[in-house]
Amino acid sequence: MSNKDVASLERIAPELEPQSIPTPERDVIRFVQSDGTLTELGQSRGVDVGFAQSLYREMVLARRLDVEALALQRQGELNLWLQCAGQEAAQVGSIRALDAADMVFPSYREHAAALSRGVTASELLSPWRGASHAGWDGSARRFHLYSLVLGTQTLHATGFAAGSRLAGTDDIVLTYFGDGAASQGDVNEALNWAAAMKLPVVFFCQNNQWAISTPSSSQMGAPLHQRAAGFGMPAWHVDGNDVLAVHAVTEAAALHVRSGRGPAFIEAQTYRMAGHSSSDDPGRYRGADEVTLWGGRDPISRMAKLLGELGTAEQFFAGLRAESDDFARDIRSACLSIERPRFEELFGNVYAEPHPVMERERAEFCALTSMLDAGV
Amino acid sequence: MSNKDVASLERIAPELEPQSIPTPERDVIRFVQSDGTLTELGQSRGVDVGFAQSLYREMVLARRLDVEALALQRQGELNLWLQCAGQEAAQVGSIRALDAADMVFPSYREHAAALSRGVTASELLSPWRGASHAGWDGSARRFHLYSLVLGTQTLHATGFAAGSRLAGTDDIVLTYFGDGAASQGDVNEALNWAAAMKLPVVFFCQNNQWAISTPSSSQMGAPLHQRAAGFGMPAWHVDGNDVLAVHAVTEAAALHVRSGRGPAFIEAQTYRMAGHSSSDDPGRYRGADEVTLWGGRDPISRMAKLLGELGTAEQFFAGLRAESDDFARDIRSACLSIERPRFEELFGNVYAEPHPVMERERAEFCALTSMLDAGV
Amino acid sequence: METMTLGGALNAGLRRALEADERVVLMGEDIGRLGGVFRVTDGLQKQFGANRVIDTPLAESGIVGTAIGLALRGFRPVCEIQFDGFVYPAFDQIVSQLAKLRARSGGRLTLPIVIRIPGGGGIGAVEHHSESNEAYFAHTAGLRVVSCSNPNDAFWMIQQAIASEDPVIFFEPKRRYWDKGQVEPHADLPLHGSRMLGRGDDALLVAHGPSVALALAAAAAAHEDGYSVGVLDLRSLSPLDLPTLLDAAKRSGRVVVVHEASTFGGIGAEIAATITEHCFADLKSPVLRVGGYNIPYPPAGVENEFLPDIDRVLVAIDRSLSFQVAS
Amino acid sequence: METMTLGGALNAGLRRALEADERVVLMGEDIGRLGGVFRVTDGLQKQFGANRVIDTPLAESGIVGTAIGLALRGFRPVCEIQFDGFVYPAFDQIVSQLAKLRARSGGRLTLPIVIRIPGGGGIGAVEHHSESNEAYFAHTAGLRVVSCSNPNDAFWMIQQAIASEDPVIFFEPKRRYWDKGQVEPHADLPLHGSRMLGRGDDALLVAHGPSVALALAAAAAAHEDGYSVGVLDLRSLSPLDLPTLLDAAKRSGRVVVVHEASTFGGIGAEIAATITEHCFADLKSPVLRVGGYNIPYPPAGVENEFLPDIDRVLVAIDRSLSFQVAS
Ligand SMILES: Cc1ncc(C[n+]2csc(CCOP(=O)(O)OP(=O)(O)O)c2C)c(N)n1
Ligand SMILES: Cc1ncc(C[n+]2csc(CCOP(=O)(O)OP(=O)(O)O)c2C)c(N)n1
Ligand SMILES: [Mg+2]
Ligand SMILES: [Mg+2]
Repeated sequence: MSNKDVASLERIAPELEPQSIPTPERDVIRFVQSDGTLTELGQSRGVDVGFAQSLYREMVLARRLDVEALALQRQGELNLWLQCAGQEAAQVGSIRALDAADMVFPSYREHAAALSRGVTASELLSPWRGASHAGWDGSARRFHLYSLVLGTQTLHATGFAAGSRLAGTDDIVLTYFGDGAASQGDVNEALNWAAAMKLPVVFFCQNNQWAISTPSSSQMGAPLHQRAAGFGMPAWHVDGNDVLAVHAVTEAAALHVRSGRGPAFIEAQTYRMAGHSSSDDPGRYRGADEVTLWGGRDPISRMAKLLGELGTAEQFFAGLRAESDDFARDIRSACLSIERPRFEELFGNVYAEPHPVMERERAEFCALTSMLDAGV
Repeated sequence: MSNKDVASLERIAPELEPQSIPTPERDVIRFVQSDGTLTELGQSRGVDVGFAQSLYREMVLARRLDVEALALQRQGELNLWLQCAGQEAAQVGSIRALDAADMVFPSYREHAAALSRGVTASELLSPWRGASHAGWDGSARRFHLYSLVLGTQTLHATGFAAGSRLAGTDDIVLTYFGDGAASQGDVNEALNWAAAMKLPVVFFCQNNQWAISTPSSSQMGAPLHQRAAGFGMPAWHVDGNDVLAVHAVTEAAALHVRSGRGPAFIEAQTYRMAGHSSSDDPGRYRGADEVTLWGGRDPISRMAKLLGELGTAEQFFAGLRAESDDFARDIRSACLSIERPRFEELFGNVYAEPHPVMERERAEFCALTSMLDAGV
Repeated sequence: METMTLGGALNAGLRRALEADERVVLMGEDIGRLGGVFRVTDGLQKQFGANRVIDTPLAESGIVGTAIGLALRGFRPVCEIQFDGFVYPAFDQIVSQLAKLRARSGGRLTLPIVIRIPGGGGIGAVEHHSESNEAYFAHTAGLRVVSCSNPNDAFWMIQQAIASEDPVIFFEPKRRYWDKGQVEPHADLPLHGSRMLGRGDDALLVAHGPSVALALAAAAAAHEDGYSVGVLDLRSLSPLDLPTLLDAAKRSGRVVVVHEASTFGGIGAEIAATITEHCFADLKSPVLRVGGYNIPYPPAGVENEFLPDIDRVLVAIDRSLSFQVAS
Repeated sequence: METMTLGGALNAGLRRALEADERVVLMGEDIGRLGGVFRVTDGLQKQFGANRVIDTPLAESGIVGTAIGLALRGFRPVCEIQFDGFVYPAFDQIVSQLAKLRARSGGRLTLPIVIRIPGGGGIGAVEHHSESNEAYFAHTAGLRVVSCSNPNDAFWMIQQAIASEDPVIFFEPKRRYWDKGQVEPHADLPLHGSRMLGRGDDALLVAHGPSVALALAAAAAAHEDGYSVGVLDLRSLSPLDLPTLLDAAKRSGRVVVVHEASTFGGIGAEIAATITEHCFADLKSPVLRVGGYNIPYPPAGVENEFLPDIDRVLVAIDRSLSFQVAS
């Protein structure tokens, strides 16, 4: 008996229909359309042009970083690069909605967010040049190290938020993760934990449609914003390529979270315009049509159009181009001057307190090095 | 600034309210009330008395097993016992809704379900007497071993269901787990995996209100049936102490699942009437009131009343009492005749193919034993 | 000086740590209202409140992962894993996150987290409740791993572990929770020091946690046969206290390592390899290992056949003493 | 006889296994359409369909957990873990479920599952992509652990692993994926046999996977200095091929174990302890170990300082050869 036959044989009695069923995906919140025109909602909210320009500026610089870093990788100056092109609005819009004291736990593709938090190009490129595992001081930047083991950072964020609550401060935590990472046990444990304990965490998922070669559609059985609500937190579904909408939605979520009502979730629809990494060949698994389609939804050009429409002077754009070119030069020279660590120093970075194995091995390493250097 | 102040300062703009929000818990589906009277829904469905009697019988026998096993533990004949008293309706009602060919992946408290699948008392008590890790042949009984590492079995169930689909058969899989286990990453990975792949699994959660000393209310931020729907599967919320409702709901879920429409979820509200295990002292964490309240909702006495009301002869009850007494005697003698395995046999149970370490160590063990026996 | 059970000493040590530093928080499943399934945290939630003795959701990865977040926020979390066999769901958070975060951050971050694990068998438990998994953690750079064997060490070592700025995996010998002993007014060893018991002119037994009592019993039996057998209570499994270990090994020249974990790839292998590397010339016989057999922990009814016992230890001492190079 | 890269040999071996037995299914992240990040499964989904070469959700515990379910339903799953550092989220399913299920079932259940892990460093990767975690699995009773070092072994061992009725953890030396070599028409060793390369009259190097090529280079260099140094390619880490290993150790009397993992508690400790226990009288010097230092894997820019290299191996051979009992 095939499945079809079974289905046609019997129906669930109407009074026994399931009480809780998957609801359809909600429309995204959008202020600015792909062509740069405002939606009705966008019109009703109005645009603070100066502020919009500052968001636009950060997106443009982040895109430039991405372009330069890829070039550096192609020239052999970086071992690897993970591009964030296409996701600038999701990142800049969200991180700019936080207070400076709020802590951020990123995944590994949050370069635009990192720049916004003051992480320098040199710090950002350092791991990809093989010079460190994390180039920046996470506490000072209020921007934790990148986490490559997918989803693990969402639990760290949850614990950090628990600490803030215990300490009685009103800072909140935002954590970034991808559509693929959402399948990991850790992310779901974090959602449940934060909801059960009503902790001040904003879970920000950049659904960029792909986890390497796996499309979001085969990664999950329901839209992520719906899953989050099922764990007991409100969820927003936003056009992740609309920096103004992302900013507004993140502000709303942060407000909810800061007011002690527990965590919140944002699913931002965006697109990984490049391959997964500089080693990836996306042509193997996705079509040009899709890439073109999303190219038309680019977060940066849409803002350029809107800003032009709203009367931004060409001078502003020209100034930004110049700044961006300077930035490109800085990136390149910053990259080339990143220094490899001295290996013997690493022994001192493992433990905070003295450790005999570290001391012994450092001594052995140094002795060996001098011996070999001496040509013995 | 305290959280309260923040809350009163600003409100989220109405147009930016979250689009997906936790919905309130749905009322449970119930046919039979605690006092044995039928609900409206129960009346409209009608009762097949013979069938109801057979469910009742299994519940009574399961309860008797629980009582006898606890006594055996108290007498030192079992090392430990985990009581299922109070959860008989949830288990018998659900397992009886499956086809014989459907596979079941239990947690560790599913004694009533196990009996229904033909697991014998001797097989069931064996692990608690320290004689085995699993007393029964899971494939033959279509009832897999108990899984003590919480939630792990839900992934095994999901994989088994994937296999059935690959093989093209129309059997389905049901897996039991608790309210506490639902916090584990594995359970959530299983829910997502099964939903993403539309696999024929019924996820059956016995929410018995407690995970050892942790109440369900602090385990999660939203009712479990709602979480499941958020993963993309329909969910039922049923009075787990109403065997007829549980049966009907599981039948509906099984029908959904068998028809190829993907997984389904059932949250059965029930109660762990005893401590977590024979070593637990529930008086440390829960009040007598609650226990009394749920005592009044006992699944067995409610059915006894209903059956009496529907004209079941006293003869039926007397016969069942006699059967139950016989069963008690069988349980006791079965328990006492469970044999410890011979340790040297265990070396042969680890690998399916020859393994030199096993062979060497078995030989060493046997040599040592003979040496010591010889008093050398 | 007070007499306590090992479990009671841990309880008292945790209380002292909570009193001494308000950044210390305990977290785990059922540790609050219930006081833990072994009552090690009994009464602590009542005394310090639910914010410092936290009943968590049932998720081990969550426990360790959120503890990391708490530590980054300035707290000093002490996590309880309910039983040894339930630590594996947290393995990634322990091995890839907790152990590596300081090194990954270039030495910037400090993770003062203790993970308490009631380990070992011998209590007639059901499966997954009797494992000895110290070797996994000892092989992981970035962790410190210790194991206490008696009330005095339990009391002092738990406080030292909590005071440590580094992550510490803290094994408690669950079958010794009810053993009584005296707790001294001062700690006489640092956290990572080993303790030599007896002289060991003829042979040395190396043990930790639950196996120390067994080693002492075997040493006493050997003494009756006229042999001087010393016992080294390792206390620290990573790092090893090499000076003490190698000294003792050299003096004895014959060494038997005892632990409950399966021998293949167990901590005994590291100890044997290290002793041999450093004391080759002083060894009169190869270092032997007595441990659990290389099978998954068996049903409780036959766990005594699985676990090292005095007979197996004495046979190993015998083999070591009677070892002849020519044989 | 055909020349293949190691990655290509694995691909060919997997194809043969899929052809030979329709119960074989491959599963993992990005193994289908993409063909895996290392292209080891390239073209297989196209040939065998998406039901036999399955792109899974991004969840390692889910991959191993569902593979167990598939095996219980009669399939023979071959799981790919994308990189060594991502196996830890699946640790519970591997160590507590996969390894133990047969023993737990009293020998009733059979779990013919292979878990492929591209292991080791040396490719300039970012963190978590260069780990050598074989010791965790080798210490786990119920698993078999193997490691291939060349195209021929890769081709044959993957097929033997899939044909095995037991769970096999299969390490692939990722930095050798592009190495070329000849694939013979027949397997000349069983899955758990070790391979002796050269004679080793003076010393023996024991290695596996990515370190075999290094050991061979060191042996060649030693040869130029007039020493006969043999290389034992372990191939199987659990169980060890003791007859071959002990034979070789006895012949040489001097042994150096080389692996990329940190030495403390690594598989080298087990090998050293075992050799010493069985060959004590034949050893002219203690077994030495050359491995990764006992720190988390460093940034790629300095990984060559971390990893064993020919200098460190030669220094160890030297130490072994010049060892004097009196020194
Ligand atoms: C636990 C774990 N498994 C596998 C990987 C390998 N991996 C790196 S990125 C990636 C895809 C992640 O997709 P998503 O979460 O959507 O983030 P995106 O790359 O799209 O930003 C995978 C599979 C990993 N880093 N961690
Ligand atoms: C992974 C894991 N962590 C901890 C435990 C210890 N433990 C056994 S039962 C239990 C409570 C389980 O609660 P629930 O899932 O609601 O099932 P119930 O006991 O109520 O049937 C705990 C914490 C375990 N068995 N497995
Ligand atoms: Mg993605
Ligand atoms: Mg429960």
